[in-house]
Amino acid sequence: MLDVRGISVAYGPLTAVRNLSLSVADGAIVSLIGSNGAGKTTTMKAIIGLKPVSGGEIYFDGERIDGASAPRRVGRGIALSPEGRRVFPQMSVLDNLLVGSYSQRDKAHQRKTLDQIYGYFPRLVERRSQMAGSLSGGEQQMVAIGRALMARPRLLLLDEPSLGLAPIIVDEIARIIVEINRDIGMSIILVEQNAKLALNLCNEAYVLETGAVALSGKGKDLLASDYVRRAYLGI
Amino acid sequence: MNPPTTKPMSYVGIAVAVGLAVLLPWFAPNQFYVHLATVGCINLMLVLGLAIIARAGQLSMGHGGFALVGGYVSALLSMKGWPPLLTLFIAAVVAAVIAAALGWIILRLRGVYFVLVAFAFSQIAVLLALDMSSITGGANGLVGVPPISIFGYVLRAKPQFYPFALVCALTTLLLTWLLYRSPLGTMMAATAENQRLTESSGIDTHRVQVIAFTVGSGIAGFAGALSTHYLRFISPDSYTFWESVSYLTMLVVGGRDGVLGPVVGVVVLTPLPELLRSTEGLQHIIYGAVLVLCLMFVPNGLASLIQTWRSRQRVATTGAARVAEEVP
Amino acid sequence: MSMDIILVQTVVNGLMVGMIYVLMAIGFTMVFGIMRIVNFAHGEFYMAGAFLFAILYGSNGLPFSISVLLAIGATALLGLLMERIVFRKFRGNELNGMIASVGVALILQNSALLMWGSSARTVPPVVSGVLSVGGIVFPWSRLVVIIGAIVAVVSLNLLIGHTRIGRAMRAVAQDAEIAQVQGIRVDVIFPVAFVLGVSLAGFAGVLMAPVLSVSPFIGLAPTLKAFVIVVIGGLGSVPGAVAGGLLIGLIESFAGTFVSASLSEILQFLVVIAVVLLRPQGLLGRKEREA
Amino acid sequence: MSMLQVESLKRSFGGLVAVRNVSFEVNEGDFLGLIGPNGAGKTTLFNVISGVLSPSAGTVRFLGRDISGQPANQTVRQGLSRTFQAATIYPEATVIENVARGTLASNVSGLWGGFLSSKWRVAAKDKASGVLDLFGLTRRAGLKARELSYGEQRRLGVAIALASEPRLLMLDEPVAGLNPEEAAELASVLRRVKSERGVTMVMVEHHMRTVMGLCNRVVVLDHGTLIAQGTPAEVVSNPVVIEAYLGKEAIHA
Amino acid sequence: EDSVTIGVHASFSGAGAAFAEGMLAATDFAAEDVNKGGGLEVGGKRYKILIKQYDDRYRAADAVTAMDRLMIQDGIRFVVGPMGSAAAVATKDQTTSGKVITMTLAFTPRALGADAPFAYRPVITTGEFSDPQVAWLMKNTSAKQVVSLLPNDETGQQIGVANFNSYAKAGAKLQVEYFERERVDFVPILTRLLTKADGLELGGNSPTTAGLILKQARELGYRGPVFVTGGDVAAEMLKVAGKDAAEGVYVHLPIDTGLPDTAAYVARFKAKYGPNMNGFSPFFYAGLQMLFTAMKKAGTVDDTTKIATTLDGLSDVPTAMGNAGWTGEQKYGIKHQIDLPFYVGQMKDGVVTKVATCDVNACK
Ligand SMILES: Nc1ncnc2c1ncn2[C@@H]1O[C@H](COP(=O)(O)OP(=O)(O)OP(=O)(O)O)[C@@H](O)[C@H]1O
Ligand SMILES: Nc1ncnc2c1ncn2[C@@H]1O[C@H](COP(=O)(O)OP(=O)(O)OP(=O)(O)O)[C@@H](O)[C@H]1O
Ligand SMILES: [Mg+2]
Ligand SMILES: [Mg+2]
Repeated sequence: MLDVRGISVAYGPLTAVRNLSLSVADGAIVSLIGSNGAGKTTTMKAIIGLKPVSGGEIYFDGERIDGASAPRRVGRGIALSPEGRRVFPQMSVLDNLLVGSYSQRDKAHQRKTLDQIYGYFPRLVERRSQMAGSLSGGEQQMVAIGRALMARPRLLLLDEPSLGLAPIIVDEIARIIVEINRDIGMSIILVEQNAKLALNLCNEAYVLETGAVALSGKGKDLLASDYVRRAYLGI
Repeated sequence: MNPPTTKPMSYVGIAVAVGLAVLLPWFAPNQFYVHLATVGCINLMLVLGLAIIARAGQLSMGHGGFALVGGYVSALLSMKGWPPLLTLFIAAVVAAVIAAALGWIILRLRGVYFVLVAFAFSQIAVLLALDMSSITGGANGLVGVPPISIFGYVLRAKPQFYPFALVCALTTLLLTWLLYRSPLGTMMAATAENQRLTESSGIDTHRVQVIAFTVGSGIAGFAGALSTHYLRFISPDSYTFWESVSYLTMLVVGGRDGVLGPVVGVVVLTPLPELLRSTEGLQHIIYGAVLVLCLMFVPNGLASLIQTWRSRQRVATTGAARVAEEVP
Repeated sequence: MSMDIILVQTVVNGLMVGMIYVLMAIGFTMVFGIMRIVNFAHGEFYMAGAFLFAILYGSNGLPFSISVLLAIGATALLGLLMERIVFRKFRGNELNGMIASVGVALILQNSALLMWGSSARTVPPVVSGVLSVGGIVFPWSRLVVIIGAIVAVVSLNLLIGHTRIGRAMRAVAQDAEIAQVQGIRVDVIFPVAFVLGVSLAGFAGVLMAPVLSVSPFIGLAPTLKAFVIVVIGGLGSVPGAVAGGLLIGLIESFAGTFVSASLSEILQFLVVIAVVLLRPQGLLGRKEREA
Repeated sequence: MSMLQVESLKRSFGGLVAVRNVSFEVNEGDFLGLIGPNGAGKTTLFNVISGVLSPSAGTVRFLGRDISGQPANQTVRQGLSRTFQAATIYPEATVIENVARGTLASNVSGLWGGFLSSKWRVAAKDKASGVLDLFGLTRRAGLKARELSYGEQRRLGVAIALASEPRLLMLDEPVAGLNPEEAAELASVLRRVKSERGVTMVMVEHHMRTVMGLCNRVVVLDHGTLIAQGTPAEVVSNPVVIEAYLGKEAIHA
Repeated sequence: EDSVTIGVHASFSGAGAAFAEGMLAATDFAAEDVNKGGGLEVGGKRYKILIKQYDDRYRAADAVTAMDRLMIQDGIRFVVGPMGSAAAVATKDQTTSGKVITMTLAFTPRALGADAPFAYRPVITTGEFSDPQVAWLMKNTSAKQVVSLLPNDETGQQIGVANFNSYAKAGAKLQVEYFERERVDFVPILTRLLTKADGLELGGNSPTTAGLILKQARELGYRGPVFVTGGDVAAEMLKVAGKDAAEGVYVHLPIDTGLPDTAAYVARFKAKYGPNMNGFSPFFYAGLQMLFTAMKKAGTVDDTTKIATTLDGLSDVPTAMGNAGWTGEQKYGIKHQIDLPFYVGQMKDGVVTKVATCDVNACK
């Protein structure tokens, strides 16, 4: 479904991602792990189109998309729940979610997805009309994920969804990720610091180090690898 | 912090610039240039005052109001017989005290709200000057403001006044530079960039901003008074909303980061209307276009061009080092 | 006139003037709210609308509705041009955008001066006469302005608060990058918002032209009023602009009637300072969460 | 000796009570963990203690002094610093400059101190490079802070707070966004800071491994109310805490 | 070829631009006349008249800069302007010490004086026309309690004081109310003022403003007499307020278009600059005619002292508006105020009829 071929991304003189390739099969969960500054977020931004690539190609459904604008890629079925939440602080929770369905004009569909999201995150129901900026960190994370889901994407990019969430919610999110993937067959790229969680959830995983893929394989295999255990699981 | 890196080259540059400014009366083709230079000195003080306020993260659209207050205070006192040399400083103090009082109340406001209140203050100052005609002469203003005299030497004509204005401007420039280098200057910059974090580093950001506002407005008061004694006239129209905007314009076009920006802004924009005068009718359109183009293509101010040019080499070397470092 | 008639008259008049201000302020607040540009050229679009209407309707005698549409259309086009050439470069850069808008104001005002001359023009009244209810006088010409303003305010509020494009505008206003990832075409939203905002100013100009006079210099005063109103009403808030506009209108009316005209202006500014101090987020603005 | 005493503290926003009648103490040398579900009021509690928000009711005492409602900057100068949940840095300044700014309050006396000398600058840089070293950011010292990755920005936030030489440091989710290895690394830095510099710490953290490894005492909030406190071991086996916060899988990676 | 340059120093941008345009047009016509005739013949040489304009943006500091440039940079010795009172006062020292002959529009009494031997005023101000007109009006109407609305700027304040005194002399009471310059809605003020007034004075307002006030006053039901003792408002006011509202209003007429030369000037202006002629324009034309006469008589275009002395001595110079001379010795201590007749008119059925002819002493 998604095929990233040898992309490089630079911030001015600094190359954050170099010659990186990865692919996501239909209905798969792919995890990206790596230390701070490894280039995970940058990769996500390159896929969604917030950051232009300086080399390489990106294919989605067999079509080349690295020249398309972000809104166009969203229209094709990619959505991002960004790192650091980035909710619209002065809009209500409901409006945040509705903005998420901007490219999804069908009202009935919209309602259905909304109910689904309220089902995943009951907390958001009671906060519906509160300004998103005054929510607690965890609540904002729920809004950010919900907002991405509202676009009913076929490929969901989750950048550190467990960041700042209570363990009980992290479990919840993990469950929801699996559920979404199973119910709708949505493909997911998951960037996580919580490597154990990420590797447990995914089919395929990539380990990024200083902007390049250092290791890749089945999640379960990596979980068992000595190197990963030492470097990313702290064991 | 970022201490302005002063290399021998810069010292030479500064010395040449100051030397040219000092010698201007001798090589200027006529006194019109001396007049323009004097106006430039006064503008520079006003813009530096504004730059100090901006350094702490606030924008004063009422800067003209403080110049107006300073101008009237100095004019009225000196017309009562006080020596102008003294009333200049009283004007600065009065403007500063008003700014401190106002600042204490309004600086809790952020951004545009602060801008609005400062703007409202300057409007009130103009309206009061208009309405209290028994004191201020109303809309007609005050005529016959005495000239400045230093130990009996009267600064009546342009060549006499210019050196004094230049000394005032250079002193302000030096003090501003010192301020920017000091811890207080660093606190101002920090406050501007992230007030909450600065507050959490133990710095009373409210006070830092009040001080910046007070000092900047005091300078405006002084400059307003200086200009009044130069023109020997002041009226409510002397410092309106448009003056406040034009100082801001000089600051933004010149650049906000150091003391160089205000200098460049003043040097470019003070004579610009004169250069355009021959285009009768089109001059304001061209002026507006120059403004827009400057902001479009040199958004950080013209001074940033000079800085970029100066540090190009430095950036190139560190840039290379950075890339090298990234390679695993 | 008896005291209570004067009182009613004062209130009514304050509301009339207030609505006139509201009309200016909502366009201004929209442009600020979405593009983060304090547009000091806003009044020049008001001037352009008024002038175009004066020329089309007043001088060339075109039918009223056609003149209105053409004048607003042309103002919108001018707005689009300015957005494409100038303002798009200054999105989100509050300070530079503000100064650039001063440059644009200079350009527009002096172009009008070159094209149309400096003297004031008048437009024949579209409607005349007064509606008099129990001794209270409502000039019809102003009622038209009020009705126009109300229509504009209500429809804009609906647009921003409850439509897809309105939500998109708000999203872009708060975080343009993230709005893009919602599929919103930011490069379309900005000009749409800008053109909408200045068209409102043009509309205000059209409405006011028959009531007042038209010259190249009529833009600044309403811009400053709009600025004041928008800030006391809460930036980016349309209901706030309405409240602020009515408040200023009432103060102006009451101070003018019972105190004196010159004091009225001072009083307005004092009230502004008081409002801003007591409710720094503006009358109807909302506070952001700290930390 | 008790360093921080929180007594019947309450804070509400409109109708919503975010912190309700909370009392606890922090002793000198403590490493106190503050946990609780999202929206429990932990950050609000931090804000009230550090002076960013004023309490609706109740008092906060620090080193015996009543500091409730006192402006944040004063509290910091008395020795209580905090970090923010979102990365809070000076994005346009260099990394070293960021940390140097953190030293200002403790480095110069008053606002006008050091006006004419430049000794303070050298001292500030020295101190800042020491702190950067501790946090493994020396390599990044010359970069603009906005060029750092998110995790590095988080670390930088802690470094800035530490630069003000606090006696009590309050950390809001310091390891969020770090991978387990880095979290462990930061934990060891914090441990060292605590032992070498004698800094008492309070930490909000959802990363239970870090909490278990660092804290000697844990306080649990839920819906603004204190529902449990004790040693980490006691707290994680408390059924109320498991129910409200940890979930069935009691210890997380 | 030899030439003399006339500087036009006025506010070409901002709300005063209409005045500036009128001044420029007058200079343009005066120069055109001379140049068409082969130039100004002075001392056996022929001089072409050139024009250079300077914008003071209605700001005193800019006025000083522009005047400096005009005098020092461009070496000009003859100026039409400065326009505003602030500009005139602020540049007084400069022009006096530079011996530059100025023809100002400023209404302030301080624009003229023995300390400014080179400053002339070719327009008639409130100081001249207020007394005789008000005396005549009070004699011919029954108004006793008159209210006046004026903009709160230098012109407004000036006129307010002058009018107040004139009405007092004529035995009536004038209440002056100042409003901020940008105001366009006068209903609140009028509501308060008109309850106890039996006369409304609008002199000193721009034509449009006077029209707006008149319209709003009539809308409020005011039917009493209305006086406009200044400016050239008749045509514009009629347009803004409408025929009905304007009926019976007394207006000041600076010029009498019944005079053939005056009518010719108006027609000439219309042909080149459009229909909206500023009423002061022909006065500057007259002032320049006098200046050129003085140059010829003095036989120099350089010695401004000599030209000024000659100019002072001129009387009964034929101009477009009748024979002109200088007056103002009593009021200003110097005879530098132009002396020309002016008129009172009344609106009747949408046209203005001349009802009195005045000079500085009385109206008939
Ligand atoms: N806006 C920017 N400007 C300059 N450099 C940047 C910018 N954003 C990121 N970088 C650099 O790019 C590299 C990769 O950053 P990125 O944010 O992709 O890392 P990450 O793997 O997501 O890290 P983290 O886990 O901390 O979020 C880092 O070295 C960072 O310093
Ligand atoms: N300024 C505010 N206005 C309105 N409600 C607020 C405000 N600040 C916080 N709240 C509410 O108070 C509650 C507590 O928020 P707080 O940020 O303290 O939670 P937290 O415990 O830090 O959560 P997290 O672990 O997710 O960061 C939340 O429900 C939040 O929505
Ligand atoms: Mg990241
Ligand atoms: Mg929190």
